Amino acid sequence: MEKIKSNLIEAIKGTYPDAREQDHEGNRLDFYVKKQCVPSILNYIKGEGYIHLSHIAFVDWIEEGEFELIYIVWSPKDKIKIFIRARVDRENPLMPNIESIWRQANTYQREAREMYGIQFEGFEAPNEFVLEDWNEIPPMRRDFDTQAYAEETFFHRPGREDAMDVREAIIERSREEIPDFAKKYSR
Amino acid sequence: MVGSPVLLIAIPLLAAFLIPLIGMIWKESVRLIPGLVLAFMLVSSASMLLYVTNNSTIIETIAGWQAPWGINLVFSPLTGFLATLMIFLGFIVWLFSYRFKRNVDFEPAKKYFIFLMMLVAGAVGIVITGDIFNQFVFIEITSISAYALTAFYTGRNSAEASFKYLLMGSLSSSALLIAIAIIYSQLGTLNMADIADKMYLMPTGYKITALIFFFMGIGIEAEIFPLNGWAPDAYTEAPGPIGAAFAGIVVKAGVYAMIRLVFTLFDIPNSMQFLVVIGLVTLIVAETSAIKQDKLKRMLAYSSIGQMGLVFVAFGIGTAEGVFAALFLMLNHAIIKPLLFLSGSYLVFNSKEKKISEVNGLGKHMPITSLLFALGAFAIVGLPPFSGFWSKLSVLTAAANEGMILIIALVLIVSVVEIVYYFRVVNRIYFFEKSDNVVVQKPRINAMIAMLILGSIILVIGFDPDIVSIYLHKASHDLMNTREYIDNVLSIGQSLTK
Amino acid sequence: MINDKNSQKIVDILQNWARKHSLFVLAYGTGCGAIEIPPTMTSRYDAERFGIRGAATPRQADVLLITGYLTTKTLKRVIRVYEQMQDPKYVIGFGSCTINGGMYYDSYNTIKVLDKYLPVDVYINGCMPRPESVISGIVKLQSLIAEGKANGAAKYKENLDWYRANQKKIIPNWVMPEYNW
Amino acid sequence: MEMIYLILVLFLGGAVLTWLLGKISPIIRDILFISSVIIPTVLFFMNVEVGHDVSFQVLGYKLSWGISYLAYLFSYIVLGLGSLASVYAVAAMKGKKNLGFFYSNFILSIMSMMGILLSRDLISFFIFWEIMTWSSYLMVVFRGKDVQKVGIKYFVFSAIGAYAMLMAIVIVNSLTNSLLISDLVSSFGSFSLSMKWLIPLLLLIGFAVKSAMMPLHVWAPGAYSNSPMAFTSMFSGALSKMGVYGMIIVMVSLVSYIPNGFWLKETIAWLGGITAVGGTLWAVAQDDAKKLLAYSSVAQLGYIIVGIGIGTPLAMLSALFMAVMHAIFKGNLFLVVGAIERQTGTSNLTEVSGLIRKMPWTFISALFSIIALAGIPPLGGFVGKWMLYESLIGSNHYLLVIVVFFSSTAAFLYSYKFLFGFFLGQEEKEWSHIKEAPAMMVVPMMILAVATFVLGTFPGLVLNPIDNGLQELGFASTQGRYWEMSALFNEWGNQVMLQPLVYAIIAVFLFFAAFLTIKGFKHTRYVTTKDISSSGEVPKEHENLTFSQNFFQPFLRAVEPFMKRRIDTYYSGIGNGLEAIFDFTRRIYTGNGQTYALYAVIFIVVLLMFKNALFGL
Amino acid sequence: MELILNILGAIATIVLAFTVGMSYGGIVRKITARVHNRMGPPWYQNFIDAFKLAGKTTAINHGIMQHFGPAFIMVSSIVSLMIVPVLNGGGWFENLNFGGDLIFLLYIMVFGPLGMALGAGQTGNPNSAIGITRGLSQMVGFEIPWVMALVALMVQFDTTSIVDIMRIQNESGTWMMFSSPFAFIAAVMAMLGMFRYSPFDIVGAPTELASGPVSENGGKYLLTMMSSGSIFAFVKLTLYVDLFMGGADNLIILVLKTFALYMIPVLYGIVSPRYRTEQSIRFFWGWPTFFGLLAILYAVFV
Repeated sequence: MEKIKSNLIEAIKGTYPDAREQDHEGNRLDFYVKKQCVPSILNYIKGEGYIHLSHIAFVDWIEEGEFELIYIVWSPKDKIKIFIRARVDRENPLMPNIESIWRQANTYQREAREMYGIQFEGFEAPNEFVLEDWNEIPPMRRDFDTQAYAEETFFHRPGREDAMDVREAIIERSREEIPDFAKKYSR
Repeated sequence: MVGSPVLLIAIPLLAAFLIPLIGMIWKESVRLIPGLVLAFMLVSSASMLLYVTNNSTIIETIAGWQAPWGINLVFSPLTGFLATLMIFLGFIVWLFSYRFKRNVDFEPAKKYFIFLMMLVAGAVGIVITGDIFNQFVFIEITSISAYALTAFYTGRNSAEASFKYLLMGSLSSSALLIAIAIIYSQLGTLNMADIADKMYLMPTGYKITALIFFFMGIGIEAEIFPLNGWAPDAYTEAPGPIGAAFAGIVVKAGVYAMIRLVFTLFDIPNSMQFLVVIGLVTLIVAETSAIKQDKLKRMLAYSSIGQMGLVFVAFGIGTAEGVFAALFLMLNHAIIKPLLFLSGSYLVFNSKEKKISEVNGLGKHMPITSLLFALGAFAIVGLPPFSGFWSKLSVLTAAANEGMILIIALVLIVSVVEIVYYFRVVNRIYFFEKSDNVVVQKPRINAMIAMLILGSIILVIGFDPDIVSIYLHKASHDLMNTREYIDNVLSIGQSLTK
Repeated sequence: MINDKNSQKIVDILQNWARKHSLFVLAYGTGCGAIEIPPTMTSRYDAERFGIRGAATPRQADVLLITGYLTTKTLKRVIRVYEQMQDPKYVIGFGSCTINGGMYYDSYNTIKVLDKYLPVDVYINGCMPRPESVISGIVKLQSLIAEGKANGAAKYKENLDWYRANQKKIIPNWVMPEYNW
Repeated sequence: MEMIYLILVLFLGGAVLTWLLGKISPIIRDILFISSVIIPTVLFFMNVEVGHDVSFQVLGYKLSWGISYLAYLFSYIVLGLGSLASVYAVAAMKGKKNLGFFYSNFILSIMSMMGILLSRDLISFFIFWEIMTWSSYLMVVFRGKDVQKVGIKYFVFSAIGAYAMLMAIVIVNSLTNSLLISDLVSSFGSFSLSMKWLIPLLLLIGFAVKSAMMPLHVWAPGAYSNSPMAFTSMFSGALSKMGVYGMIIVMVSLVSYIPNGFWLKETIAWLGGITAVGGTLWAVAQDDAKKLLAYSSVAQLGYIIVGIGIGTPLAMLSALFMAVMHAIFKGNLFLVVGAIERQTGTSNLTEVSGLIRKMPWTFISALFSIIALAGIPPLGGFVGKWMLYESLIGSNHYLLVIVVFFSSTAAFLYSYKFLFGFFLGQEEKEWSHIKEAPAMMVVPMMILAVATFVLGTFPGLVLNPIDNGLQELGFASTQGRYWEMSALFNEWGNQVMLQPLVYAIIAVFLFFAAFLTIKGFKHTRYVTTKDISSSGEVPKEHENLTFSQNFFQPFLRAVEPFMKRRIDTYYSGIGNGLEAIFDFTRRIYTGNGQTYALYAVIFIVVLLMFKNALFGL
Repeated sequence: MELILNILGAIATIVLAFTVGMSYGGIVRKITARVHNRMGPPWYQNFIDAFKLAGKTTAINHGIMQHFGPAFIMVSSIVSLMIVPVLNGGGWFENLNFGGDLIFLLYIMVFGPLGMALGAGQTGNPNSAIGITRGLSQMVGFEIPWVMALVALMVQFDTTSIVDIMRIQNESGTWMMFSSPFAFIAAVMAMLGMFRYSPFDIVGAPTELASGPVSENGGKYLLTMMSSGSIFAFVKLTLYVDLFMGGADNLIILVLKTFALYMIPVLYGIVSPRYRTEQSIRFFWGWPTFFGLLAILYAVFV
């Protein structure tokens, strides 16, 4: 397995010098790449036997002003998962379209478009995916205040006012370092 | 005496020689004179036919030499019928080709009509002559004019077709000469009636050899398989009306010569079976070849050959009914096939290739011509109530009465093939879209009249076949009755020599 | 005689009794509560002994059982299903999500209070309620029916404008046939 | 002038005049068309009597025209359906091109069918048969679609059949020296054994082609669906019955006298059964209504052939009754398809849907016809089916009854597909502009629909003339034994009393219709077909939720083994093989003069070599 | 007078059929529940359901065919009830027997499905149409062995009349299920499909098709269909009893016999999963048809 991994790293780094790999324990291997390289790398590793696109995950790095897209690809032959990580500018989130490589990418890309507002080049799909009649900013962006929105939009049954915020207490108890930005969102 | 058979040969030949002379004075006359001549001949021939139907056969001797020494002309119900038919077709062809295509100019028209006259004269001669060598001469006249007419559209293909025809024709002539020589050497006579009278004197071997050479010689003219190689090319390359003339005139003359030999001259019973077999083979080969053709006229040519095969089958049945059916077939074929050729030549008028696919969708642009073609197609495949049906029915009835069930089956199966290729064309005419590069040519009025005459005859015979059946019955009776023919011809001579 | 008030009352009592004992339930499995319905219906808890029976379509159903949180998207369908049911009809809200949003109280796309949008006859609380509580909720509904108090449908008809306004507030793109009973 | 001549001349003259004068103005053309169908029809029914023959000579053959009881029965079909279809055609074909041609062909085919029925001799029978063939052929290719394939296929099969018939005719002529049908029948017993087999077989081939019997049916689906619907109504309703007519005469008058002829009858009956099953299965698989009805026609004709093949009086009754019924309901159904195609522009069941509220009258007539087709009481189709089953059981054809029943049950599938595809299902915006067909089209359809009902209650109306025809063929009278005006009996005397049943059906229906209507009338509401319980989803205007693709897929999967082999492919294989052979014969003519000369030389050499064998004395 | 009596008798028959059919429905639910180790509803649950459906105050339809569809179904079940003799030897409930025969019965029995199909078709609900296609396909499946069994009976006794068959059984003293056993087997196997209990209930599979053909029907429409179904169940059972079990001399015997017969599809259904349409068609064209053939051969040669 290690041999396969190192071969793969070598091959990818040979073609894309600015790709950065991060080897994990077990069967996982990460690559940090430029967003332009994503289709060609995916194409390449698909040819190497990584035929299964498990998922495309999205992270909103609001502090860095970037979205991260993680293409998780799996090879049933080598039993290795490869994470291809690419970043895109948050203000103008335009990614290459990989629908031609995996058709199921369509669904993930629709999700990204709706939930994060990430656009894909030449991507055609019906507009609505999960949300109906959504007029706000994409709800999965971290600058969307869901509680405020819910309070404003929906009726609330009185009686929850006395519910205590137990977050501080939990933090106290677990003695865990919580970063500032996370305090607002994690419970 | 209502007229003289000799005029039927002499006048067209004379006209053929006079046309260029008079043409120098008045150019239009090269077109008019043949028409007048043919009209006169038609009237004369028809009146003679009426006469012989009701009275006795007209036999005319040439230059006072009586049969069996001299040449004599026999205008019997059979020969008269065929002669009248040929002259009628000659007239129709003339009417149609009055200013057809290249006939507009003086020089081509002159040649065209000279050879047409000679063709008619030769064909009529073949039919009404009573002398076997004379018949040979007329066959040569017909053939030569046919070669010339085949090559009328000067060009590589026409010349090639004409040459093929010439090649086969020369084979035919030599075979005929050999056959005539054998007969003359054995019997010392050239008069048909006399030959028939004395045939029993001839040794069997000579007889059969002579017959075989006759088959070869006349078979080429009569388009029997496998001697008909010239026919498709000649039909295709000759002008449309000439194709009609071939189908209606030349071939009929050949068939006549053949059956006269088989029925009257020779007394070989197996020759009937031979006719049936050769006719069937011709029919099957020709009709099956026709189905895959892509040129219209070529297809019609094969169909024409096939019909001749059917005629031979009908003659080969050997009964009066069979002969009646065969004559009926010849009549219908002589009406319908010219109609198909004439209308077909307008359907593919402006095309170079004369492809079947070029008739697509013409039904809308030239309705009457297309309708006539369709009528011809319906009639020739034998759909009632058109004339072709009655002749096919007669053939089948005659065959059935002789118990030839297999032959009936074969003929009918072949008819299905015939239906397929004719209907494919008719469908193309009516139900396909016309391609833009096909230029439509409206028929001239004279051509239209010619075609309408033929079309109306088809309908008339179709609805009331009895108006022709009397002549056909007389003619078949005439052919079957060899003794009467011999007596008729020879009795005059005998009575005078006494 | 037939039309007088007392005989009508008798008919009402009879009909209510029949309605009570023959509840065709359309379980609209919106959330995690859907998994509680099979045990309710099958051998262990056997809701059929109360005459409760699953209905496959709203046309045949008497009771609409909303089993869990409702996203705005689902709410639109639920309203549609409710309006397709034939009178008399009842709604059971199932689980705390329908009551006050439950754990989704701050979600951007689930409604928190069902009875603002549909006339709920009986709420069953719990997260999730077990089959016992489901059955007890249904029995409560039965007793309401027998008393003639389960008149959510009538309320809905009376206050249609109010309900519509609430519904349209969160479903801006309102394309539905008219509800004109 | 003899009335028979006058009728035929009127038809023929009408055909010619309609074509020629039709060029002047459409109104004249339409009037001429309708009158030249209706006037001879009226004259026929008023003046022509059974048993009055006229005869004349053509070409030495004695031809004779007149009408028999059996033919009179079929003339009801031809002229009745013909008049209705012609009225329909005027409205349906309005604005189409080449109408003069269409109309005159229409008249010609009616004329030819009447001619067939009037012929008392084989030659005029054949002549009219061929006129019928080519006039219907011209109708098949009228729209210019699939001409070379469908049209030629139709004509080739017809020609094969017709020529088989012609062969039989000339053989009969040679044997009996007469072409009268009566002479054939009377002298058939004296024929030799081989002729006794050959002649009926050849005739049957001819008739089997027209009545689309397996394996000669392959032309039918294409031809039926390709001609204009106004004519297909005649084509399937009346024209195919000419095959049935001929087949009845042959089976009863000839085949019965063949020693061991029952084998032929059994074979015909089984072929009919197989035809019924095959036609039904293929009809189920069709998506185009015309094709569906075409295959269904094949199947229905299969039942009729079964009846004819069995040949007992009850079976003949059923065959003839079904022939009449088939003319009525299938004629009507084709008219319905024509109306729908005219209004919507398509006849594809997967495209059109929900026309019931747009074209209610068309729907009602289609409903009646479909119920009759499926053989469900109380409409007329049931009577024929019932008699068929009873005759099959009564004559010990137990397996055949299963085969027929299977086909008849499977017919429900395509019946429903037809109704559902056009009229039921979602009402689409695409078809919201559709209007009911004009009255001239609806009235003939409704008349036919009412006829199915009347004949279902009082089958005696048709069974009476059938009985006359059967007596003419030599059967004993069946009235009172197998049927009364409104009752049916089988061989064992069991009965179906139609009248009380029909009244009971109507009474129950009315009662519950009233119950459903009155109960909660105020609270019963009509909702559109978009308002359906599809998981709470509201279908959008343009969304078509109608289920019409692969409609009977599970069923077709179950019967797949039966449908793997198609006779059609065998025929086209034969056709292609023949064309290849023909291509070979074409190559004999090489176009090379030397080859031809060589042929000539070979010819003479061979003849000379074998001269003694050939011509030896 | 006689007519009025007849009509009254007919109404009595209908009421009887309705009662018995409904009770059977309830009892089947009870039995199913007991097999599932449940209490189950009371046996009269179906009457409550019917009464409740009658009490539904609103109803919708999608057009005239859906409105009259239940009436068509009722026609089918009531007219076939009129034809099937309820008891031996005439007397009670004579109705229309015998104005029709077995073949008429076969055909009038499909009148209902057709009306159902039309009504369901007009709703525009794709589930209904799918259910209908499945139902019709399955009908083609089970009609074959069923007709074979009937043909065997008709052949064996030279009659198509149910009354005659009953009379013959009474005269000979043996039931048809013993004297022509193969026909009985084929008929019973066909009956499995006829009652549409599982494994042949794909037609209205609730979770898959949302109850299929009836998915748009509620209130009075569902009531009519349900009553019709109950009557029809009674008709079928009575027919089987008449044909194979010698009929019944009085109502109690009738109820016993029909109930015993009814248990066959019910019990088979309770323990069976569901067939797909083509599987069920193949099932019916397998062993049942084989037994049907045997029955015909038996009838012809024995």
